[in-house]
Amino acid sequence: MREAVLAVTSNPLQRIPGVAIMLLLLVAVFGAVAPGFMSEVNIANVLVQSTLLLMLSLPMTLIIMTEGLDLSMGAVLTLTSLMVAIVSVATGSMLLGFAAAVAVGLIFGVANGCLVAALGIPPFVATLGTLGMAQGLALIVSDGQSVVGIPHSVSEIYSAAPFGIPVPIVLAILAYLLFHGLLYRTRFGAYVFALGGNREALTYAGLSPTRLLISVYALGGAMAGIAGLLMTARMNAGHPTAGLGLEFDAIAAVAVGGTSFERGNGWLGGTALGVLAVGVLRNGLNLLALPSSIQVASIGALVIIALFLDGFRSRS
Amino acid sequence: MSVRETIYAGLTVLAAATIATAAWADGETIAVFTKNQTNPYFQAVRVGADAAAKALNAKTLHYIPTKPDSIPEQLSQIEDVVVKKPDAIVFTPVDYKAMVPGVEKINAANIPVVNITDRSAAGKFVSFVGADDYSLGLETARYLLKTLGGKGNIVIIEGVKGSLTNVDRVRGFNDALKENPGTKLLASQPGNYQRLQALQVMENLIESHPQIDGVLASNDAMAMGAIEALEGANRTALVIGINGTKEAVDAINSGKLLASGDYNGFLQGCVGTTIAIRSLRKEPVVPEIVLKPTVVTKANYQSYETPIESRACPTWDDATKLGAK
Amino acid sequence: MSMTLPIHESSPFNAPAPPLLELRGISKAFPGVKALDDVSFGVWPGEVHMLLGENGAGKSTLMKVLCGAYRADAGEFFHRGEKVAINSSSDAQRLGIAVIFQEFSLVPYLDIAQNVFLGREPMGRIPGTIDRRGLLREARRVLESIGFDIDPTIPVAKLGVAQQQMVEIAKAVSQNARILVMDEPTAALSDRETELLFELIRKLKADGVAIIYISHRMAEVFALGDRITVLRDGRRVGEVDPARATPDELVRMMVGRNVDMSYPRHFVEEPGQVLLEVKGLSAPTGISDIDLVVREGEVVGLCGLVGSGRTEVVRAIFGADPASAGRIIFDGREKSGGPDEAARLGLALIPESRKAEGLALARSVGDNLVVSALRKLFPSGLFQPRRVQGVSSDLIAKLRIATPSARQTVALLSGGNQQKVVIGKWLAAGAKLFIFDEPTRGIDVGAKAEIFALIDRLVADGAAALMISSEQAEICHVCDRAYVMREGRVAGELSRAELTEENIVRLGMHHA
Amino acid sequence: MTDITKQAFAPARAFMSDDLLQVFYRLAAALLICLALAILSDSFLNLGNILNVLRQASLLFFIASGLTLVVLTAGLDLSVGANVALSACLAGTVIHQTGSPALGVLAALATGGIIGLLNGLMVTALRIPSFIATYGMLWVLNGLTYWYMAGEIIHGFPAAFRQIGSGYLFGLPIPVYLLLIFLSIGTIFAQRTIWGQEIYAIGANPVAARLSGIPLSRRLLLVYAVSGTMAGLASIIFLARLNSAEADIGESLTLPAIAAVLIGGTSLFGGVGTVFGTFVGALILTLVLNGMNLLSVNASWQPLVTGVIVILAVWLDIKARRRGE
Repeated sequence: MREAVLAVTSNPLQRIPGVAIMLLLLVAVFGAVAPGFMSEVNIANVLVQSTLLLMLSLPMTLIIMTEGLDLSMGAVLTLTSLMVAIVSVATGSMLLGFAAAVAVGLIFGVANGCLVAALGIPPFVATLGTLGMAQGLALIVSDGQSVVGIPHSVSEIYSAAPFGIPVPIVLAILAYLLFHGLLYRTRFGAYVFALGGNREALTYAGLSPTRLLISVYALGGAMAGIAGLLMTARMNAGHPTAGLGLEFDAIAAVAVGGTSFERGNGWLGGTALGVLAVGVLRNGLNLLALPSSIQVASIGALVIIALFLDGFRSRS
Repeated sequence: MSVRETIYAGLTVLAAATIATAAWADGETIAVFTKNQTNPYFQAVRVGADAAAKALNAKTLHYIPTKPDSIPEQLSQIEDVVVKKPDAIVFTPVDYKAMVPGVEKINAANIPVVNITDRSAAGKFVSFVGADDYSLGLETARYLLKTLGGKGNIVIIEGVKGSLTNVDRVRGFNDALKENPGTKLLASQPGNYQRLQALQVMENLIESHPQIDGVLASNDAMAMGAIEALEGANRTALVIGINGTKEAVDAINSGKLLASGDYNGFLQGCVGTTIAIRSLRKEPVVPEIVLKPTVVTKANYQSYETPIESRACPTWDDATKLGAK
Repeated sequence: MSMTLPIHESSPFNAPAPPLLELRGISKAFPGVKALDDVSFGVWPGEVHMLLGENGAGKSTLMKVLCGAYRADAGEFFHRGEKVAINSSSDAQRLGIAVIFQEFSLVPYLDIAQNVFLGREPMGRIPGTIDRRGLLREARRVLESIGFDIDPTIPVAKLGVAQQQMVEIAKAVSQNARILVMDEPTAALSDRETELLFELIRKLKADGVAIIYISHRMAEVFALGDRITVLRDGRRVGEVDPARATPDELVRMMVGRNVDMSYPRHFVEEPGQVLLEVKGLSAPTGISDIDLVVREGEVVGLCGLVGSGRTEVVRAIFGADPASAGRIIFDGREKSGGPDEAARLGLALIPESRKAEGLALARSVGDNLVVSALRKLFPSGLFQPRRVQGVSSDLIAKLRIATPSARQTVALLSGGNQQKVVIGKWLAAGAKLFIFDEPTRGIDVGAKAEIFALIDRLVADGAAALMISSEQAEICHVCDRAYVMREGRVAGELSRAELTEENIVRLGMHHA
Repeated sequence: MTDITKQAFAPARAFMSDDLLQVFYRLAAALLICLALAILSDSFLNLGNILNVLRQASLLFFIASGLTLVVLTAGLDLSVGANVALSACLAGTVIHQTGSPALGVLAALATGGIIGLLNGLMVTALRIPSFIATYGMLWVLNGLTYWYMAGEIIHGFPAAFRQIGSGYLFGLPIPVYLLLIFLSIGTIFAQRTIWGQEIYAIGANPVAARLSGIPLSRRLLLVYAVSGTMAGLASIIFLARLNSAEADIGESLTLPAIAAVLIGGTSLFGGVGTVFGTFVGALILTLVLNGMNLLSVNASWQPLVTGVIVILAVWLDIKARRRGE
């Protein structure tokens, strides 16, 4: 580790992360040209639409900080969402459904953790494998059909708005605060930094990297379970493909948010901004009713430009 | 490329966008929801909708998930559209059950909505326009079995498991087979409406079954895939598909494909949009139009050869007569 | 071999008190190697116990055993005379043992305070949370106590090597360690920083801390050591009183044979023509207006404090970092491109960090030896493994690389042999100018002499060498001339006659 | 010390001997699967079916082979599937416009190559992690393809051209010949050229490779360009096999291709793996799907089984290497 490697550049741009620039840019432009973009309802929409992705991106940030990856999240989300539906339909109890979802999520999370930490399988491979398993199970348990007849309590809670703030937004904010506290204010958080930055340090401090790593992935699984409840509530149904591919969106959001894939250099706030940037872009383009193909391409552009800005700044 | 340049780039794109949106100024705006940007069927729906709107001097806005058939995305798009408040909506749910909350949002916003193609499981609609997948499957299968003389070995290539269209079409296929005790169903395998998957499934079935006389595919893409597989193995069998796409019509013309059930996205788009506009203009509408099943065959394919872009929507009177009921 | 000096089996001071920590008959074996074989030694409060030995002598293993990372297969530990067990790092911590490795056990993106107390953070009211205020208070106290004046909220990633080492020591102190184990702590430090470190060590001694200090550098062994234990091939060769030993004796004990310590060098009076000429070279990495010349047959030194820009200069010359201004003329040709051009022209860079920048550790000796010569060996572009076998076995013989075969993974070689592979890589490529960045870092005495003999042979055959070294002794013994860097500039050039450690220090010091 | 051992224990060295051993294990595994299928299904062991498996494996291999090189440099290319789609659609157009298959092939290779080059530039010049850069590219390409195709299908190509996909030569499908050709080219390129060696060196330690005089950026560009071009080639085979081009042709291809590479024993850490291994990986995946079709296993089990195989293969590798040390 030569000093040159560690020295930080004193470029003023450095302090404004690329993702923040992108987000401000998008908000400013859409605010100017997209009718109704700034309306209270629309802002609420953007936030509600972003909750699902945020729920996945928060744990994904921690996992990526450990120089890991979780490709199974989208599929696991799909499966847990189905669990909520199936169990709550069968038992009529939302709580049981929720419990089942979190349980399934945890099982997959722990499985990922064990494959990565205990068996030493590269995270990409391990979670690519569990992705297949979760997807297969989702198709099998649902027999390819969407599951309906969810007890009303589910969607009612979802669409409730205490103090005028929709429940999903409340949950999202809670989740963010929780993760922020967890990462920056607890021992566990410090150890997450260490998992990516220097595992030796943990061993010498008498801590087990293996156990910690497993719990990080488990956390991811649990969040997928919670997100499963949200998704089921949103669709008021369970569907065997609804969440597929979301893991890549989450990874992209984390990367756009300025978390690097090396040495535990992560930024939770950036992730939140990244999620919002994607949400705002989609929403704004919908309001402008641009051809959907433009929307598809511009999402790619957003990812590339944001990362380019970061790299560009860290080099200048 | 500096930050500033990026900003400029962004601005120009969106400036262009606003001009584009400004273009939809007068007349009613109809938001049209379809499942994906890849399937020709929905392209036909969109073209039909545009034609109808143009004829009635209204405007259409198209909303299509960026990930094909994505439920969360269509839900989000509905929420965004509700903000935009178009005059009416023509709606194809990506999933007829999971999209109900979306429909309820539209209803809550009091935007009149016409349901086309897949009948939504719930929600208030001005009208439903669609084809009867069951009878479409039944009729097309009947045509193939009649041509076979009511006997022979048959394989079914199914679409996406659990999708409304597929369930009914396959049910139609099977009932047609039941009517012809002389036939034998060798296998019923999913091709997920995908050409490549259908091709490979067919390749494998060809090997496990030395004699295949008829192939019933839930859509044209899979039918064409099956045909490629058969040709690749120098085997022949009668193949039918469903949707009546341009590709299928050409194949019927060239004798590769026996027939295709006409799902007629163009008409569904036309009539759905027409109804939406009529209801806005307080003109009488019908609560439901289920297109009569028509089978495109060597006998009648000519009328389908005109590319959808240059087809015209039927008059309202003709449209009302299209309904089976 | 014959042991020439008396071995003291007990403390030379015949201390009445039992040792603070004593190891008896410690053994540790790995598949194939007996890393530690019946090693015994003790350390008393307030003394610095030097641990000497070549790479692979078992020093690192011993450290790992001491800190509980490894479990000894056999042997006993005694703490203040009573038998104890060290099976885990927590055991070691309970006994007040703290180890500072060469690769720091610091987390780059945590701040200093959190690193110092990693795993021992003061708890907040809610279980699991960290009492931030308390943490910072404690951290400031500890940093204070070792006289390290820095803001504990700075992330470690922003610190220099020396500062990171201070954090490591703070960590040890915070565990109020009574026994501090240091592995070549001065390896990456400038002389100035080394002095500060020594002061701190003396201070700790005064507080009654026992220090086990691993080193290769004779100078500091004698400057600091109260007692010296020499290891070789996992066995304890003997214990020496520095007052009564000479460097050569120690070397003989370490290596097991007589090694010529007077770096062999056949100086030529008339150097050949100019091979490399650098004019007004500046780079964003913090060097400006560098002028230097290297002639054929010369070994030119590049010295100065760590951070004075030596490495940056050679990287810029080699094209590893872009230059912002200046000209580089090599062999009469203007050079402007990156490392690939440099290699084509006949420059060779033997970087400071072999593992990170010199070798593909996971690949074979053979693969590493030919990697720079691919174009030369296979002009057709077609690659023949057999040819590689031939070429690499020649080099292995020529450089006396100790490896079972060319197929051995480089990672499994000792530091010295890895260094030879890096040099061999450039021999195969037929380089004319060899740029060495700290060529003897982490290499044991025996190998050092071989490396220098090699350099001497190279220049004798008409090549040239530009050598960075923090060990002024090396520069003085090996180089024809030397440039001294200060704050990114060339502070001066020293001819062979002027080339003394004093002059180097004088030129290199900030207040010259 | 510690990181040496880590390095030594993680991705093992790139000796031919070791790689051959790894590949040998895999071939054995493939044969075991064959044996099992031969016992379970009587139709497995007939020539036609074997040829099917090979033909289907070849489609997967063409994409995966280029990807292998990228993974050898410790990179990843998530855009291959989208690349195939766009290349196929453009090539399809060219063939329709000009009627010349040759030009079509050129168009596909060019498109694929350019896309690969852009990926390479993002990774080298912009220093964006390949994983993210190519994911962004994936969206951009999909956007272009959707816009360009507008839900249409390009179909019906000259018989001569379609031979590439479905034709036979001396009783073997033409794709199988192409498979053999590119398998040998790929193997020679990776194992027997200095570029191949340089790629392995870059994968093992990019910094050291650069400081050893290997033109890092240029080689990476080459690797991504090759990967893109192979995707272009694959698109041609698909085009000829399916006799049509549609926007979603590549959607379901990327993850299987990556899986094939991983099952083939190429390490994501870079520097370890072989093109032949990737072929065996593709073969194993295809065998499993083929078997499930022959035994008419519920398609829902396919992703699950694939997942298990991926993990199993890589885990066994790691175990083998640990034992090797």
